[in-house]
Amino acid sequence: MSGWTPAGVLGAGLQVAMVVAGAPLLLGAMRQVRARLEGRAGAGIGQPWRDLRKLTRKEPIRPRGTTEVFRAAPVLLVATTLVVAAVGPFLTTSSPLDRVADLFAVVALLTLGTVALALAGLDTGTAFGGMGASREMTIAALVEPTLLVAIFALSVRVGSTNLGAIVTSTLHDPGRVISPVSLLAAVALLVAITAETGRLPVDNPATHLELTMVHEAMVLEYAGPDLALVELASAMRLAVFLGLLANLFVPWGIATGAGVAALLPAMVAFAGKVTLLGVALAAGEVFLAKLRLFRVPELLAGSFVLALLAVAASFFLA
Amino acid sequence: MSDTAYVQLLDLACGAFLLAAVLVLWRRELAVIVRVFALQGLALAAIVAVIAGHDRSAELGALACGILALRAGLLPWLLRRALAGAGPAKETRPLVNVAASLLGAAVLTMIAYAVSGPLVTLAPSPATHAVPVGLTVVLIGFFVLVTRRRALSQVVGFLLVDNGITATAFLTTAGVPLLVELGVSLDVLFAVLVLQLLATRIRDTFGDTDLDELQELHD
Amino acid sequence: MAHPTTLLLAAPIALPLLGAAIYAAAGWRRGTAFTGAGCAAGLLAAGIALAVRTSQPGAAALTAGPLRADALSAYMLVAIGAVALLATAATPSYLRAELAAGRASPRTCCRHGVLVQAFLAAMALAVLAANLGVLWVAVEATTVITAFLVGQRRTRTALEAAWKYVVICSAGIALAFLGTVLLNFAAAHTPARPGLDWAALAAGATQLDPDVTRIAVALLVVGFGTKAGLAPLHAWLPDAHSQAPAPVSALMSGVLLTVAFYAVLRVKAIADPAVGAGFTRALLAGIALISLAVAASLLLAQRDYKRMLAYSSIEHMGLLALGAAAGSRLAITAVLLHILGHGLTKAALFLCSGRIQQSTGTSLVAGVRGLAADQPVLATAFGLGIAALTGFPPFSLFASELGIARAGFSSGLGWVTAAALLLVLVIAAAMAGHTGRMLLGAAPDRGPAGQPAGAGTGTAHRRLPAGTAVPLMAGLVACAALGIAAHPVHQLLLNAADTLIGAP
Amino acid sequence: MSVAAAAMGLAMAVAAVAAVAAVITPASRRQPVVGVATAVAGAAGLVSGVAAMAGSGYSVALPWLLPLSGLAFAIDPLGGLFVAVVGGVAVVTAVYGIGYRGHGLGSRAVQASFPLFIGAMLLVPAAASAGTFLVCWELMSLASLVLVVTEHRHQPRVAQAGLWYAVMSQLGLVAILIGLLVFAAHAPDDGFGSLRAAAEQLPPAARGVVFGATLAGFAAKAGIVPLHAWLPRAHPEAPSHVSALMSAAMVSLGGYGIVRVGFDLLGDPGRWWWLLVLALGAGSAVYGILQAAVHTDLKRLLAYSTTENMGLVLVGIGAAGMFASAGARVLAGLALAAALLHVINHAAFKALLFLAAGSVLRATGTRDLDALGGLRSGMPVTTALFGIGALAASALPPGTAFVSEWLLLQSLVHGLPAAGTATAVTMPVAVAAVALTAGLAVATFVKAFGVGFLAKARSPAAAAATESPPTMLAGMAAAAAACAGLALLPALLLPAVGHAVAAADAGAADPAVRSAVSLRLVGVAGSLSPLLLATALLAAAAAVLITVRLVARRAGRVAPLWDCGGGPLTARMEYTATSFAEPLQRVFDDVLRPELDVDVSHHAESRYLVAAVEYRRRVPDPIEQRLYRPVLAAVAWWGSAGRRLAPGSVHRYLGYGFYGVTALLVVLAVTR
Repeated sequence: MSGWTPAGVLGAGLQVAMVVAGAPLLLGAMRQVRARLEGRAGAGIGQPWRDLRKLTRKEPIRPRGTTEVFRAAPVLLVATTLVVAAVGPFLTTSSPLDRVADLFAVVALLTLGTVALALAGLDTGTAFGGMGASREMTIAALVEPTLLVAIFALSVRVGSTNLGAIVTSTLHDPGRVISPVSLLAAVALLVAITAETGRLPVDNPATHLELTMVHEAMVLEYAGPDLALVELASAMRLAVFLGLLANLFVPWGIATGAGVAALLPAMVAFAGKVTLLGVALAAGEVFLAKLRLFRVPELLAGSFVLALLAVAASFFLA
Repeated sequence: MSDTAYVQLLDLACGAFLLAAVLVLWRRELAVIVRVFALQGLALAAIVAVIAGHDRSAELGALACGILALRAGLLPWLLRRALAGAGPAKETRPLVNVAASLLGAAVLTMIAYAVSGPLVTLAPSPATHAVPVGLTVVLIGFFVLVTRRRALSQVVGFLLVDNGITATAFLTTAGVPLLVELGVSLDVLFAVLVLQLLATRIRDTFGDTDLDELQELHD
Repeated sequence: MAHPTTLLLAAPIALPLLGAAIYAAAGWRRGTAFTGAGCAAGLLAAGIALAVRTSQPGAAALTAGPLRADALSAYMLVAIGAVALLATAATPSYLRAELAAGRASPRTCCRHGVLVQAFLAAMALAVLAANLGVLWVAVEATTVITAFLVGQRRTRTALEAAWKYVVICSAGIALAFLGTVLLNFAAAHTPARPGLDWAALAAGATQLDPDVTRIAVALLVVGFGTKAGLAPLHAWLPDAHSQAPAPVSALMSGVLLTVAFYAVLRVKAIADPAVGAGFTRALLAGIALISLAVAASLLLAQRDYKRMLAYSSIEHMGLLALGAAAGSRLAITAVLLHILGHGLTKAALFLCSGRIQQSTGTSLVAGVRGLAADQPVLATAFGLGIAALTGFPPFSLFASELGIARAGFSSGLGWVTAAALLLVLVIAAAMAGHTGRMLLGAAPDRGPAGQPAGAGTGTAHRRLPAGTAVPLMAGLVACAALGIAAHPVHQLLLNAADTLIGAP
Repeated sequence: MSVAAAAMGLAMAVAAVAAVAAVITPASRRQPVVGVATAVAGAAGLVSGVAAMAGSGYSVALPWLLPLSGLAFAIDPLGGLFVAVVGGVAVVTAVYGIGYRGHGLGSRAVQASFPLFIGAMLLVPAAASAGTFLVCWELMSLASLVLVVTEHRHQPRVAQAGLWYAVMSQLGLVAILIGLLVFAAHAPDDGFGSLRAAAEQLPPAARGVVFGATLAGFAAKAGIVPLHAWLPRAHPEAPSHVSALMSAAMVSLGGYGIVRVGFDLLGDPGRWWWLLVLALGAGSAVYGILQAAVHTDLKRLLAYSTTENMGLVLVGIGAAGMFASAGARVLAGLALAAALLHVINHAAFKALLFLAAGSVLRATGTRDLDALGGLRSGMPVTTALFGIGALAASALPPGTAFVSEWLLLQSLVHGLPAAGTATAVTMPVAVAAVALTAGLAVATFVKAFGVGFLAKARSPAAAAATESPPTMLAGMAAAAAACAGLALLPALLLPAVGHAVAAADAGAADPAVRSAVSLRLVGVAGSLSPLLLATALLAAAAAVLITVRLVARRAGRVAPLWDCGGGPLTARMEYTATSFAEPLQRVFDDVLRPELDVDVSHHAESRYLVAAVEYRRRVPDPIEQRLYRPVLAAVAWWGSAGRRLAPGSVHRYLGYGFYGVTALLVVLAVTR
């Protein structure tokens, strides 16, 4: 599966392109669904792209007293997500960077992005930045056990934590999808992902109320192109996480062989699945209210227990 | 000297020897204690003389006279000289009251008899049968050391222990080699001289020789 | 009896007596100050000569009248000589400071010289005695001699210490004499009739009547244990050592305790064939554990650093008893090495503590602050000494304690050794705590003339005089050298251990 | 004379020369001379270690040294690995020490014990008999004790820390001594060779005592809970390059001891013992990093992080032991390789972090993160180097610890099918513990780096901080280079680690096939290429920069921070380390039991007007509260009760003798 096959390279390129282009549209679609459910007209699916274009034309601002960390954070955030997009099993399982396509590495890369943003928040030296960073790091620290134990559950049957291997083995053995292990792991991962990407009920992406904001507090000082990068990155992270969740549990449609032809249907399948998942998430969020920050650990503890049960199930029931 | 006379005389001397030790426990006046100690020295010399007579050895006879001179003459004289300078010649209330002391002496006697069982069985002879008396006097001497407050009564206690050991030595093997016996007596004499000198110094610095007040050096 | 052997045997006793005579005649003057050290050096030289003579094959032991020297007594003479040399070499500078402070007069210094030399003569006699009775007489003589040394400072506490020292030691030693008498009785009823002679007793030990010998050995071990600072009658040691002048404490800790333990070892050599090794093993192990427990209990909340060193002597004697209880060849060699190592270190430490008491005026741990900042050389010596005592490597105490522990574990005394090691740990922690409080921290503010403004009325100046510094450092360096490569002494140790184990 | 022996001999000689030089050379030139000499000794040690790992061993006996037991040295790849770690860290800290002018550092005693400390540590892994091991172990403790109390004149706390350190290391020594000597009692002599031979017929009780005692001793030295109390006390008080040496090199010798006794000498002490090691490791990892997350003293934070990393090493060793006793040798080799690689990685980044902390302490005079901040402007190089160290310590991809933690997770993850139900329960819990530790580590080092170095200075000392002298920076740079090398090219190191694992005869000869760039695990499907990951990251970042440069062409400008219109923001409004860790502390407050007190002082006129609010928070070590306090109270009671033994009355003293002798006589009479 390793090595630089033409299909693999093309697949990776297409993946990156789709994620970069599609993520803001996915975000727009989710906001549109939400608006419609709340009886509002909504700003249309293309609104995020329009915001990005507006922001890139604005003047880049460098707040006084901040260091290179503040300027480098958005670039690093986007870069990590791009690498994950190139590596992940979204369109094809034979990605060129197979030796990097390890689930622990992917999770750690995304955590690296979060760390960069938290450091930028601290670097501003304002109360908002510090508060956001502190809360973000607390949540990230508590999410980590759930993510890794869920991966442990997925990898037990496959015998490897390599992304390609997990997806291909799920393809070959469709029965496994509805087994308790996968269901428990899927729910645990879903909760972890909502925490990681700052969606309701953990963090409300739409508000700037200092009592509740976590992700927004860190990026308060960004403006112009930097803010555009940060917005793009958070959209791409959401897309990547949903893509991972989709393909790890519902991998049909992904291109497995070396043939270029299989890429087109894979793109359609990938876009459909991610959009469907995004819309479902948005619809779910309408009925949810944001949890108090110190109730979040209980939610994460619950998801951790689910992941642990998944592992136990994978051992005792296998 | 016929055997029966030898045994009777020996038992008489040992009886007197033990009685003197018990009397030291009983009486409280220092002057009386010193006189009783002199009596015990006499009894010890008698024991040695009887054994000397029985074994017909002139050397033991000479030793008996030496012991008489040292333990009945010189040491009591030294103690009286120290006593002369002393204030109240009465032993204040000892740590263990007299009745309990006597009961203790009884218990110690039983222990001495139990312990000296194997000694007697090793070489059963009239002299070794009297060995428990020696051990009892050693234990009583040690008991006096532990319970009496006055400096001089502690010195008497130490001398009782020494008398008991010397008696045991003579009753078991007719005495240790002469050189050792001389050395021991010299050491005991020096020890008493030192203790007597220290006692007078304590009386000068502390007022009286109640040893229970000597508690400045503690942890 | 060839003339040279009698001369060689008599020398260790005659030389100190000669020194005593010189002090008695000439008094304590600049000229005669170092004769004491000369006599001690002579004693050491005689010890070494005897060691060489006895280690030649064939001439296992030299006898001349009441005196007898074999490898063990030669080794003990070397140990006595070394410690005595340290103590007497430091005495002149110590007494000079005492004279300056007005706590001593030339007459007391002269008496100090006489009594110390008499003490050394008695100790040499004890070690060379062929007869158990003569050994007893010599040990009792030391009690009488050192009584006035302990009470030399004429303070109330010194007097109290002297009285307790004489009474407790005499009572304890009397028990040993009772033991000697009973042993003589048991010996009288054997075919060989050895009397009280060591060699004959050891040779004919198998015929001794076991029951009588058991009582005799028990009394001898407890009796001589008193003078060795072992458990039941140990309480005189802290009082005597904390009140005696520093060189005398060094001598008592390094020489007196060691010679008393030498007597216990000789008794064990007789007891094992007669009664079987089990009896002395149980007795010595019990005494060792009690001594260690007492030392640990009293060191934890100790407030006086001289008493701290005294209790540490009780601890190390307990360790020696544990090694003797193990009884194997490795154990006895480790015990003998520990005797020399402990003697040197404890002598150096007591000289240090004497100097600290003179310069800070108090012997309380709380009274001494920031010594490392105030008097660096003295503090380094004291710190290294305490490190040696608590068993840190470069010093020989580590090697010997390791040997004792190994022997303990391999001779079936596993649990006892483990308990002992834990008690040693508690003691090490306590001593580290006290020493840390004394040495570390900021320097105390000094008065204008360099006198400490601390609690006591310190008299000596901060700079350490060479007279004290050289013996201190010599003691510690010797102990470290012994701990790194005890090559020359190693062979002597093995011969001495063989004389005790009775191996060929 | 093999390369390893020659290099080790050279190291010892140069260390001795350095020690002598420290005493002789005058104060002005003492630190450079000793620093250079010690660096050469460290380099020689490094060469000797690497040569030993490559297989050139030696075995030398010196019976005439150390009376009664003699010394014996022999090196094998396992020992070589630790010698190399010690050597490497020694080079870095020695170079750093040249320019480091702390209080009392120039004194002869301290400068002499620095090379002795390194010499003793180089000898510990090379010891080949129980006596030699104990001697080198004690010399190491003695030298490090002198170094810990270097600055005793300036802070009263240093003497206290020194006492804790001395007592705990002696406790550890007694435990190891009992373990090894009980083992040596069942063998003809105390050489490791005869110990190995006697291991089979060791009775199970003795086997348990040996492993239990040595585990306690080595765990105490490795700072494993519950015997870790000395580590967060001694390391902050020691001079920084000494605490770097202790945290990076000395602490890992605890791990070495467990591997040497558990795998090599004793064979297999039994699955339940390895489960205990794993549990202790996991417990220490979580507990250590939890304490580090809430502490604001920088060096104390790093000390607790050492407990965490040694906990992870023990998790690896415990897992390896369980797999080996269950027969899965490939997995055992992988787990042990992960543990040993983590020892090396931890040595690199912990040395760097402590040296950087020392540089901060030298410049600002304080270790309290709440009082630091804004150091990037005054100390750019130290900030960058601390950043590299923090990245490495927080186990994120391009960092060093990520590689070993990834290897550890792989071994735990694939361990499930291998062994019985016991492992089936422990593996997921272990993975969870490692994961929580990784998460909290990220939070801790974001706090340490972000709060400590970025934003505005919160105290005049931090504002006036100036960069450290070049030798200190050189030392730190060398450590940072080592971190980077280990992060990007671990594959070069794995064959050597494989030899060490084989030497401990725990697992397969070589746990990972490796091409120049990536690791592919043998017998277990899993591969990772840190180099490829880093290059992909750089390429993506470059692409993003270029697109931003193309799209946004307007010139930037500097603007003040958003202050909600309430006047200029001051440094007091920043988030400090205490506030950063407050959410974490609230989440784990039943474990940490923090002591908070808030007292509000009102205006005189009316209770409704608040004059000042004072908030104090102290997070005591709960294990100390519950375990050490009662023990210390009991010992104090024993001490005060003990004093009643010597009340001063001569009658009491004679009474001891009298009753003792009578009791003895009665016993003799009764047991005839």
